Amino acid sequence: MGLALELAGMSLANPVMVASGTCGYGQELAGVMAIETLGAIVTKAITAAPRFGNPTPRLAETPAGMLNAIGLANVGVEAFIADKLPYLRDLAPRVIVNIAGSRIEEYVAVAERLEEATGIDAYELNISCPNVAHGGIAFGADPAAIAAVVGAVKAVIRRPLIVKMSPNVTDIVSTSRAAEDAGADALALINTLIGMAVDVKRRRPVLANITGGLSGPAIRPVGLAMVYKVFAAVGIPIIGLGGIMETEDALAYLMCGARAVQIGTATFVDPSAATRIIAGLSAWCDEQGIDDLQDLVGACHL
Amino acid sequence: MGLALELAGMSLANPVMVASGTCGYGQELAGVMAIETLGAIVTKAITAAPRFGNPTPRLAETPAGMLNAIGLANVGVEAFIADKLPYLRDLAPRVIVNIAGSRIEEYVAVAERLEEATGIDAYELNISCPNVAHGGIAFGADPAAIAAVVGAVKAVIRRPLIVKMSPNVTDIVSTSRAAEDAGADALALINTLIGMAVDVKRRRPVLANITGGLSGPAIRPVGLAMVYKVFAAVGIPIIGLGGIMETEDALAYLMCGARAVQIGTATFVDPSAATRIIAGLSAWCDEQGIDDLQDLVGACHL
Amino acid sequence: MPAVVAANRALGPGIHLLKLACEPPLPDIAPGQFAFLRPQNSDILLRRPLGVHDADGTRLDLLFDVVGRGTRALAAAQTGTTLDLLLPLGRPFPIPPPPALPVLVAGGLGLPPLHFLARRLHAAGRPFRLLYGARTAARLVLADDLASLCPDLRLFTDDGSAGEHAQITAGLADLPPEAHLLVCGPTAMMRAVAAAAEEAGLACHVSLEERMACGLGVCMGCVCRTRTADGQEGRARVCVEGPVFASREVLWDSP
Amino acid sequence: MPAVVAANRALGPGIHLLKLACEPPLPDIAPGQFAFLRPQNSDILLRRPLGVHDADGTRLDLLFDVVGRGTRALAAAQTGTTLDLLLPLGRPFPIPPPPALPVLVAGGLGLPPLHFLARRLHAAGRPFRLLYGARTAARLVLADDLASLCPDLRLFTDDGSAGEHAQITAGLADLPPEAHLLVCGPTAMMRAVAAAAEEAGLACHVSLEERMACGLGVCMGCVCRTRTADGQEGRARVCVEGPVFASREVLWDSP
Ligand SMILES: Cc1cc2nc3c(=O)[nH]c(=O)nc-3n(C[C@H](O)[C@H](O)[C@H](O)COP(=O)(O)OP(=O)(O)OC[C@H]3O[C@@H](n4cnc5c(N)ncnc54)[C@H](O)[C@@H]3O)c2cc1C
Ligand SMILES: Cc1cc2nc3c(=O)[nH]c(=O)nc-3n(C[C@H](O)[C@H](O)[C@H](O)COP(=O)(O)OP(=O)(O)OC[C@H]3O[C@@H](n4cnc5c(N)ncnc54)[C@H](O)[C@@H]3O)c2cc1C
Ligand SMILES: Cc1cc2nc3c(=O)[nH]c(=O)nc-3n(C[C@H](O)[C@H](O)[C@H](O)COP(=O)(O)O)c2cc1C
Ligand SMILES: Cc1cc2nc3c(=O)[nH]c(=O)nc-3n(C[C@H](O)[C@H](O)[C@H](O)COP(=O)(O)O)c2cc1C
Ligand code: FES
Ligand code: FES
Repeated sequence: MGLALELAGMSLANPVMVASGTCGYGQELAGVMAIETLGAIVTKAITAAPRFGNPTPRLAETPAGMLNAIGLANVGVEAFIADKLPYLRDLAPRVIVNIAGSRIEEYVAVAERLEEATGIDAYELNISCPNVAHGGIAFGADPAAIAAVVGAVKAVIRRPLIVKMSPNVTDIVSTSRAAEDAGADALALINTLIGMAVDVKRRRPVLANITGGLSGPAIRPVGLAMVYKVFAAVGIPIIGLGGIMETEDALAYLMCGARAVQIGTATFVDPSAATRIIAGLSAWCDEQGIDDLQDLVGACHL
Repeated sequence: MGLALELAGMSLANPVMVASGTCGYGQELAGVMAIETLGAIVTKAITAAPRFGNPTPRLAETPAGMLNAIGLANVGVEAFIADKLPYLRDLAPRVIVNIAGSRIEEYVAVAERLEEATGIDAYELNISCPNVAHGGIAFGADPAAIAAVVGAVKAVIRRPLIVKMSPNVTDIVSTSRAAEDAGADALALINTLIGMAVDVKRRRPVLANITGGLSGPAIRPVGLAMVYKVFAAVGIPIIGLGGIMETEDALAYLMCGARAVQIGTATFVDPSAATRIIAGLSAWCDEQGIDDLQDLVGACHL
Repeated sequence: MPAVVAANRALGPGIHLLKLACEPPLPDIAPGQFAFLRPQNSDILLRRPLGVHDADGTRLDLLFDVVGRGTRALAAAQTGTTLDLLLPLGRPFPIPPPPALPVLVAGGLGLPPLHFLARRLHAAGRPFRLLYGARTAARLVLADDLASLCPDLRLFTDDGSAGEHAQITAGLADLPPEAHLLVCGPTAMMRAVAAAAEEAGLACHVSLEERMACGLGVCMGCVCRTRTADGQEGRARVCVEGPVFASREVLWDSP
Repeated sequence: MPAVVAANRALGPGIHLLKLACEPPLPDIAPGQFAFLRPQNSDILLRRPLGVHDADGTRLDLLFDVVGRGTRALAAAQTGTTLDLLLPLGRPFPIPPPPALPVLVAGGLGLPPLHFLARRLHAAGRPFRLLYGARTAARLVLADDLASLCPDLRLFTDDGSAGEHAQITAGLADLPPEAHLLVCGPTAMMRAVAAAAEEAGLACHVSLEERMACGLGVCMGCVCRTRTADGQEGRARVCVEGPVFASREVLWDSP
């Protein structure tokens, strides 16, 4: 009912994706949600070598949010291609592989290796994971570093490149423009905010890693404000995320300027959140007499 | 019961203050909370001339938080001294006047005028209000601009100067160090995050100002992480705030490195929040056999 | 103060009557004052302002329209659950002494403070008139109740499904000069009534609505634009200087 | 699936027995599997994992200790309110076939999955032993219940206020070689039991705890350190590869 769209050269059945790190490699969700109805699946970040991630506790709940310090735990690019991609390849949703690394060379190596595999529709460059000590955040905050990593990865791929932006910056417009200028085909806003929780009884941080990434409804106002600002400043499409729990929240991101949305933490609260939101968007279009949901993108900008 | 402390040359009966913009000029709270028990009262930002502030709606609720776009509405420095200060002067809590402006000259002018008045214990420099189009955020994000405004104000005052930091920055450590190096006697962390809410039915931003400042429990993890980082990097005392609702939250800030705390949004939810927390800190010290609450400051740092 | 839900039922589409039992007994409340409340342990952070619909001893009635998260949470509050209340807040409607004739003008969910006022005037044996309008019959709740309080009740609906098929301003045409309008309803309606009152030279007070965070006058969130005594533009806080204002003090925003 | 609170009462200091009515009837659940739940419309965001204490048809019992915000919210859930459940999650305890002798070792609030297992073994007429320890008598809840399921019940408290004044590991001394330990309790206790089992050459499974966000294996939040088949260090997700692991697979963190 008017949910389909073209985004960065991909055709999507609808604008709803499940966010990196919150849907594993797709298969885990097969039993609990109708994954075939999704617009796209974004994998957990893939690095060159497998990683165990940070010590536990890696999770903490905060008011209307949660902290995670998973730290890029993943199977590594080889096992991903051998063991995880075959399942994803046969699914209806587009497959977007989230790429992370500690150095530009690692991003490039992962991208080059993934280019050799079939069944991938796009990459999402995670330049903003706050949970890795070396790399990650450094790329995500500095326009010059962003330009370098985006340019280097673009040079070795033919598939579309989404750059996932860090909200932990003074000026999201200048980091977003740096990604656009370096060749990004789309932007995903936002990754997690840096946060911390304290176990007052033990007088210690809750997370073994001390700080972690804040996600969930608590950060939605921050995500909306950033999408709103960046929409006015860049020409490439924006994928909005951060705290989307309900259909209304997805609509809010679209009205701020996002062409598509990703569902993250909501899947933990309700495994069918993404499919419920797809149905909700469709019902809303019917109710409001809207033929093409994309007509709504940026509606909040006068 | 061990709650008293010295902070930036002031002696406080306890480390609990009510935050700027959430306690008016003190008098409004007299009927609903035992203000005489507070450590300090921080006034609404004072500017040179009176200001009406932004158009309404200026408020929106978000998950575990709220947005405000008051925009420095205040009576102006002359009316403050004539009409508001006499009441504050006679109260037991320390009186901290929050100063804002659109240009360095305005900050300096307000500070100079306040120096002539009696009954003020310290100033809090609001270099981080996200709701003023010119000035405000510019000062709060740029170390050089921070150094300039802090240095200029320090040059005209004898009373202690607290600098209130913006969390909307890439590197809170470098902005905090800039304030310290320019002569700040203490830092207050954090002011509000920039956020936005959408009225999906009207397809418009909820706030007339479009974006506003996000406060409340939602931002507590961000405030704790920033206090934790800055504690390790500066020598001057830190006042922690952002989402403190309960005694435990105040303790969490102390354990991250704050010597004192401010209660903001919590007062809206429960007008007696600050007094309840003072009693709670006292009870906690008794229960844990702690003689001086200040011994706990920074306990989360190994 | 805590208050326990004694009953909570829908009177019309999305319109809820919430009956609360308060202990200790309520302080004095004057019509036009409001309660500022939230359910305990809910996922709602801030309190919501609701005009007092009726109050007596330990009984407090609130009448509200479900328009968003806050009112949805209040509508879902089950019997026996506890709400947290601050009250009475704000300044009440003035009760103009005779020979003034109070004319209560209620638009939709502007009814509560005027219902409370009508009860007080009725109890005092004061003559008064009551104009009450809504979009449609189903939303014109409690009309029988009001008829028993005020023989001079006139009803209006936008679609003519009950009462007169007219805007409520139609009811202002034939008022005597001693009429003093006391108005609560949607902003556009209040603005129209205020304009009509000014034209006719009638006294008029309106009860304004703004989003509130503190209800105590400290946050400066709820201001409205006013004309001060010396004719200057000013700002007033709806929560403490209002919600009731003389209509000539109000600077209405352009529509 | 939704589940309605049928009863919710304290059995000991901060220890709650929550009885839920589930419609449609529950799927098959094996002892050691857990429910992942949250109260609807609460200010708790994430679900909390609780081992199934008992389940039958539409009835589900959970037993838990109030340790933080989540369990506080569950303890406050009033009769008639609705919770949201995912279940059954995780891998259950193995039920070792005869001649193995199941020896259930429960420390404190590690009881629920072993209580459920005890009921199943009792119903099947299988001989088994049950060791159950807690800090103090008041926290040694449901001991009578357990005695009726298992004549071989041994009780322990740290302070000697009930049962034997000893660590639960004291109960492992005289086990026959066909004993197969099935353990749930605080990490330090499980670690000690696992070490004793290894020493004595007994089979041993433990049910681990980690903070969980998804319960589905997607977030990688709940991992524990393991020894893989080829002797390498690995990670396993407690929610899907666990919570029950062969104790020799577990790499315990240094204490
Ligand atoms: C003094 C006072 C007395 C009131 N008395 C009543 C009453 O007796 N019965 C009743 O039904 N309503 C009354 N209101 C309005 C009521 O407070 C709002 O409808 C309510 O706060 C909306 O909360 P929400 O979370 O459900 O809606 P939100 O999700 O916050 O907003 C939904 C819609 O309601 C509007 N809104 C939100 N807050 C307010 C507000 N404070 N005032 C006006 N519009 C608002 C928004 O702009 C939006 O269009 C009163 C308001 C004031 C200021
Ligand atoms: C598979 C499984 C089954 C469980 N079964 C039961 C049960 O039957 N009865 C019972 O009382 N408890 C059980 N637990 C533990 C229970 O899940 C936690 O106590 C609960 O999640 C704490 O939530 P909270 O919000 O109250 O505490 P929080 O405020 O989150 O934390 C309070 C304290 O509890 C600890 N904690 C938090 N989450 C967990 C967790 N997932 N596992 C272990 N410790 C945690 C924290 O480190 C902290 O010290 C089980 C845990 C798992 C993983
Ligand atoms: C447990 C967890 C793991 C995550 N892992 C990744 C990751 O590997 N790569 C990435 O780009 N983002 C990762 N994220 C961030 C999410 O994709 C998303 O940007 C963020 O959670 C905000 O959206 P939400 O509020 O809807 O969850 C992770 C988030 C969570 C909660
Ligand atoms: C309505 C409102 C008005 C505020 N006005 C000011 C202000 O004038 N000056 C200032 O420095 N901070 C102001 N703040 C920020 C608070 O002092 C505080 O830094 C922020 O709200 C975070 O704390 P909290 O989460 O406890 O509210 C205001 C906050 C609110 C909610
Ligand atoms: S609601 Fe805060 S000043 Fe009125
Ligand atoms: S809780 Fe998410 S992987 Fe186990």
